[in-house]
Amino acid sequence: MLKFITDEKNQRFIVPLVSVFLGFIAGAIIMMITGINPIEGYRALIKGVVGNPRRFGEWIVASTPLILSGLAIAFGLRTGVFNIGVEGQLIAGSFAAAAVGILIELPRFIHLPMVMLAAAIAGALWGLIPGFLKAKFKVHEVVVGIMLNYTALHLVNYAIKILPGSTNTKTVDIFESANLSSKFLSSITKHSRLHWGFIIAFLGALIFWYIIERTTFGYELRSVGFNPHASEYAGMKVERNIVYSMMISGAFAGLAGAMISVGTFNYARVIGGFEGYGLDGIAVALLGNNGGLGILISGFLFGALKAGSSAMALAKVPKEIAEIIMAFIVLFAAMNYGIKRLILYLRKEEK
Amino acid sequence: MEYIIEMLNIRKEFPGIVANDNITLQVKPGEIHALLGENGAGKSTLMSVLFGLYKPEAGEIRVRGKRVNITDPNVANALGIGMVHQHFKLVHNFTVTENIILGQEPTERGRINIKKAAKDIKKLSETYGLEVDPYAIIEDITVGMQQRVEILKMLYRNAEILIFDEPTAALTPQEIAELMEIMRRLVEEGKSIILITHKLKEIKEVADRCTIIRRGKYIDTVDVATTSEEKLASLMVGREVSFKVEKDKAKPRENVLRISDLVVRDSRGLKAVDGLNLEINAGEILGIAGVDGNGQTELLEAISGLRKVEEGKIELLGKDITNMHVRNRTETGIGHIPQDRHKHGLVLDFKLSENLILQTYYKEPYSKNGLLNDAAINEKAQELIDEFDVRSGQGINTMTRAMSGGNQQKAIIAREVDRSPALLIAGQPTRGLDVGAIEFIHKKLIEERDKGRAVLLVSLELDEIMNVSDRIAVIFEGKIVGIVEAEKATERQLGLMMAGSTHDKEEGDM
Amino acid sequence: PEKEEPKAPEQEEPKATEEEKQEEPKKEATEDFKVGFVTDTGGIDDRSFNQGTWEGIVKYAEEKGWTEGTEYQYIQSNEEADYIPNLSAFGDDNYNLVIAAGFLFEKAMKEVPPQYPNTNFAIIDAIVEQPNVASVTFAEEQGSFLVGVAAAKTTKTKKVGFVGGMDFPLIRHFHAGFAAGVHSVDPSIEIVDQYAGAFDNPGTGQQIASTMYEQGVDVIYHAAGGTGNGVINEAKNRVSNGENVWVIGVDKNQYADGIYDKENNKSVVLTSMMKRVDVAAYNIIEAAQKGEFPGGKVTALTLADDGVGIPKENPNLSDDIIKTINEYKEKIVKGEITVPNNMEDLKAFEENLK
Amino acid sequence: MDFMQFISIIIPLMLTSAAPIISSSIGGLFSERSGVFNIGLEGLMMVGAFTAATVTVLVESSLGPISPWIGMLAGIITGGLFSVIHAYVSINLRADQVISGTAINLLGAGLTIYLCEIIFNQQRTVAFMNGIKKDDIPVLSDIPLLGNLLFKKVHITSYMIILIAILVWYIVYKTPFGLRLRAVGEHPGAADSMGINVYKMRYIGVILSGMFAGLGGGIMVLTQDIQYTYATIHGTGFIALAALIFGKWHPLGVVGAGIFFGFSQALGIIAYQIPFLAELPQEFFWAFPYVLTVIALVAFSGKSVGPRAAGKPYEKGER
Ligand SMILES: Nc1ncnc2c1ncn2[C@@H]1O[C@H](COP(=O)(O)OP(=O)(O)OP(=O)(O)O)[C@@H](O)[C@H]1O
Ligand SMILES: Nc1ncnc2c1ncn2[C@@H]1O[C@H](COP(=O)(O)OP(=O)(O)OP(=O)(O)O)[C@@H](O)[C@H]1O
Ligand SMILES: [Mg+2]
Ligand SMILES: [Mg+2]
Repeated sequence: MLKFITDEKNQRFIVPLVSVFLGFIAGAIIMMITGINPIEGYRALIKGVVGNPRRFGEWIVASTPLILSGLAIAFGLRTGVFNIGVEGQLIAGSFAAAAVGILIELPRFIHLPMVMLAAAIAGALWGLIPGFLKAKFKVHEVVVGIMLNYTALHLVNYAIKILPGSTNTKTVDIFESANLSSKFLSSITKHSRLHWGFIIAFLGALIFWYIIERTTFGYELRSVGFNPHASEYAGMKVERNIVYSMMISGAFAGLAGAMISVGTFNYARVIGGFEGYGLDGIAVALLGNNGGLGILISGFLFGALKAGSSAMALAKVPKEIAEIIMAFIVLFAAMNYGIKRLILYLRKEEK
Repeated sequence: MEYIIEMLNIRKEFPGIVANDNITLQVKPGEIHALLGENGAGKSTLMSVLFGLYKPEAGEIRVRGKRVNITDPNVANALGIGMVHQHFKLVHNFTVTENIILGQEPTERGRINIKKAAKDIKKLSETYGLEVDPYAIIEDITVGMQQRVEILKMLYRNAEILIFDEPTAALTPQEIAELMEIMRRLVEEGKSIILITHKLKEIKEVADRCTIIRRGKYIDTVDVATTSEEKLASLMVGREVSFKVEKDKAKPRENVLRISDLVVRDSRGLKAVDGLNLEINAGEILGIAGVDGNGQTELLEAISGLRKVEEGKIELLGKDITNMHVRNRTETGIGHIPQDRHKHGLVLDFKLSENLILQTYYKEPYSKNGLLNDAAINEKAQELIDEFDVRSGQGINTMTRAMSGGNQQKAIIAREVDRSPALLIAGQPTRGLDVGAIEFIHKKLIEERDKGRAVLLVSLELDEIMNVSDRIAVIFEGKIVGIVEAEKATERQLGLMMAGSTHDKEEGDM
Repeated sequence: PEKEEPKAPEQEEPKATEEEKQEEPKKEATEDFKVGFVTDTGGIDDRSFNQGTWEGIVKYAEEKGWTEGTEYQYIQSNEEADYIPNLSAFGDDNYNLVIAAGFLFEKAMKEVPPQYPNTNFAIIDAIVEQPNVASVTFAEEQGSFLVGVAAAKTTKTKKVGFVGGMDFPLIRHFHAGFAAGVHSVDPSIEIVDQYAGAFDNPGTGQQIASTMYEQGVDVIYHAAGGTGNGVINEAKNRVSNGENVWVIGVDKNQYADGIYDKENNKSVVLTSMMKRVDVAAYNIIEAAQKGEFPGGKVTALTLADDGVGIPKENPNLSDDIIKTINEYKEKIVKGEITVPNNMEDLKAFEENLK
Repeated sequence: MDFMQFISIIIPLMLTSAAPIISSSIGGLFSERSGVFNIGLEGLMMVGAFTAATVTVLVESSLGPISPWIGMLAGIITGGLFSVIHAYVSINLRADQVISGTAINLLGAGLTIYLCEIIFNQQRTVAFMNGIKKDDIPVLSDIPLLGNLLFKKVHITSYMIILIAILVWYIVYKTPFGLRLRAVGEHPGAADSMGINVYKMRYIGVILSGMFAGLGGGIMVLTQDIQYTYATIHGTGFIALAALIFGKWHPLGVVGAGIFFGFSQALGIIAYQIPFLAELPQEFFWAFPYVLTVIALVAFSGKSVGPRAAGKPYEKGER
């Protein structure tokens, strides 16, 4: 066991695992300090995630957008842009999916792909702005991203209201043919909202891995991300690739948005402020080591914390504990050098 | 006091490697003591130990006969030890003065007294003949001037023992000569100098004694005056080396590159290349000699497509490539060993195999239908590292960042040469490399010539230009001021041309 | 109304109106009756309807000697996406009654109850037609009318303000009722209105309030949750600079939030438009336990049954003003005045005033 | 609304919302100038705001009107203490600074509300009575015209922070500390070889950033709110980050950027009171400050490069 942990080859996933473990320990300590029994707290969490089939379904529902927003952040990080604008792209995608789901009715097998495409395109277009400004005017993508998040929030709130049939708070329901929901999935999970979106999240992770690792295009994007000068020297179109990176990242974010509007809710809502999927995506991407598989796993982990936090609250643990545990996991993941040193130390002891 | 510095039986390990293994170095006061060794021999490490950047595992250090414990650069400073690092440690957007006073700022009621500092520095620079503008920003001044700033940093701290780590690697011949002069003056003023270099000629020129290390081990300490260059070289590498670049006479054929009336602006918008004309033929090496900053960089960038051409025309194999995209030029037949291998030559965070296809990744067989073909890529990479003797920890899977400079350069050359481009551009291909690596690279350039390629070589090292080229074009202020047959060229003649006198005038002078 | 915010010390005791008559003996045969409450993202101390509802539940539970966690319980929603799973969680645990407050639950209340036919559900602020769902609404416009009267009688500048949180139909109830009340007293009073776009942005609330006060408004009615905190804050600022300005609170008695001089218990809050969600919650539980659960029905709480109104104590209102308010209240209760609850009806109403 | 009235309304609003942005942005400046990214400003502001509000509530019954200042001081201190986490993780453990900052944001949001529940048994602090009030600035407000426009009924904290920014400019550009700080952020290797303790400078930079972000949070809650809630800071830390970049990592640039944000936000509010503009959907006004910022960024584009070594952990002996 110790050998397995200290083996150099396994560090890539041992470090995140150790982070997760330490994160939960830290959460337990905080609970204890504040007079809460952590065992009760975690029992409630587990029950809240897999206590019954419905909760299991809701866990997956909660994880789906997190995975996709994690992929969005990671795609940027892998290709040299920090797409902090995921939140806004997600809002844009969420709206576009709903709009296409409301304005037209088509057979499901055409409609649903169209809805997803619309979400991806909307996210990509909203990502194009910071990408283009960075490439063309050297404007920092982080500032533009933050600004466009707010812009998306307000403009989408407006756009929702002018869709036919909308009230001031939400749109009408999306046509059956455009939503991801499934009687079958819902019934096997005892009426959870489980929808087909998780397939899209899995596909997303696969496509992410494929583009980044397997394609020539991905090679170019990574090259530009690591070293734009060398990429220019090698004949790549650096500026265009920056724009592509942001757009693909935005497309993932847009899909994450679709999961919320045409998956979880079946309509688009006016929201008063950010729901934080973009920032959660940073945590998911970072814990997942910016890799497709890693993000899937960390997305489900953070999804569990989110889905289970209400159940913890029922057990009288302030629900913020979930956020605190998330924070610690991310913090420990950031400390990977420290964790590696710890492992190195273990290895020495072993000898 | 016989020795001002004694490093006795120093041992320094890095994970997996013993960089210094029982090394002893004894420096006499008032001497220039050379430290000679191949790339990676452990010279910089030894000096970092002396300067307090590394803590040795074993051994002792004595300064002026007293045993000392140099825990950090402050201690070294206090002992009067100063170091000019191999890679300058200058803050690019600070002024000369700010860089020099950093850490020992003269203040007046809590505020830096920059005027006083600048005046002190001006005075100091006059004393030692190190001309600098105290208010110039580092990124705006030449490498030679940056080096003077580095030296002034030491002098400002009253260093007695000065360490120069490969100070000439980036200097022009004139600057090197100046530096040698400065070192002599410093010694006259009572300073002691440790000089690290690969260049035997420089050692012969200024050093009194020389300590040689090889692969982390102490080899010998010799008197320079009584030791030949050949002897030094063989001590350093452990075998005989030849200095002569073996080559047959060039057999130039058809024209490959033709540049007419080229005008290119530099990053500040000034005309760096200004009405330049040049032709290169297949089967010859054309060397461009010149003092740094006379438009060499801009010329290479214009030819390779990294910089916009303002006016004029560049033709490759008869095709106008003046406004062509980099990719198309590469495909038309340009190979380019860039001057700055870290900035342009490599993606340091890629694996070696990935860097070896940087120019061809999109072509079959490396890419099929938009997908990378790992098998083909790895096969090619393996073939190249075998052929070019690229050494690294994990072969083709090594992260390029973790490779030594010499091997990184070999990888670039492997990649560029392998495509058999009609024109091979080589920008300072041997900068900072040791004799072994230099020998290898020169051989490769000549091989390419013999295969019928046109080779354009830019180097700040006159020796290299004279040894490798067939024809030498001298660049001055963005123009070619003369072209001479390498065989007939003399250093003096080239030096004069580099300083701006034209061919004719120079003939007259003679 | 809506989401969020304020906090603050002692609030008035939630009063269940009619119930006082029938004090029931403690620990009476409850045979396993369980009540669950799902909050929106504001939580049970939002100083608004979540808190009010919970207080009603707690009051009932205390009278019965129930313990939290066994007989009654709440879950807080992290985000809107949690509403359905949280309602379902109580359904799964076979709760007898599940309550949620806020019109944002409308959709979830349509979807969840059919899956739990043995559980009764109650929604406050929205109408859901399901056999096992009871809906409770409030005539916010009526209460707002009364504070409009208070504002009109108080303003010296003939300019009053309305700050809404988000522009939702529900908030328009407050808006329209307030305007109707103001203009019923004096049609020449100018009403400046603005929506903040959020229920949780005190900074914006403060800026809007500042802009309004600067233009001569001297009474602002806010229906903006936490954003209203900024309005109150701005008023405190101005009062301590010697200006004479007021805020009208919402949902609960916000007097305490506006205190700027504790010694003399002086507050910038003129009065508040209270919405007795506590009463609604209390009554629903009682009915459900008695087997009289109004499933499929809508209970509309109005001025008549004190579902909305102003606090009992109004230190900042003169007896004269309170008298006028009570006169209007009478008229509304009797049906002599029909208070508009949207902008169109308001227009018609104001036409009539001329 | 005539022009003068417009100006006299917008200036105090602008100054009030600019103050927390400038303060936190200056915090970010110290951190990034020392070579450590700090996207955790938002979380640090939350910590500062929470502490400021809590302490104000706890001491105001005994200390009265000076309690917000005590609260603010407490906010500065806890902001500084909290940032030690970021410093340790990113300096000693050489963590990815973006990850560490993200963790700080999550932790700040979670922990403050969690503590509210523990201390106040609700998800927000109790409301304080003594926030920082708008006031006339003595002497200056008597200047004819200008005094009326600029110094009447403003939060003193706004001017305080502008003065501090000028002081910071002096420190960063005129003192040995500043020179060393900037050197460490540009080229830690150079600073190290000159005997400057890189780790120490970076610790100072990060802790100062925590203190200034804590101050920003304190100012925000004490001038704009009546208690701390999860929504008190709603994104201001990120705006501060944007202001830092927009202000090109220069203290005075940051003041300009902060005032610009404050101005455009206030403009979005006031525009609605201007009759012909009021016809437009309100959402346009809310989006307006952000769109304006993007436009300004493009208009003033050009190279806006931060400290060269920012984001990179420093290892001794690295080349
Ligand atoms: N920071 C380090 N970590 C690990 N190994 C190192 C480090 N620095 C140097 N080494 C190892 O120590 C050996 C000696 O390196 P050093 O830089 O001292 O060589 P050098 O003689 O100065 O070479 P050059 O002529 O290229 O400057 C190298 O081969 C390298 O393997
Ligand atoms: N910081 C470091 N960490 C780990 N290994 C290092 C480090 N620095 C250098 N090395 C190792 O030291 C070896 C030699 O490095 P070095 O930079 O001295 O190369 P070199 O041959 O001297 O080339 P050049 O003089 O052209 O830079 C490399 O193989 C590299 O793996
Ligand atoms: Mg080297
Ligand atoms: Mg070296």
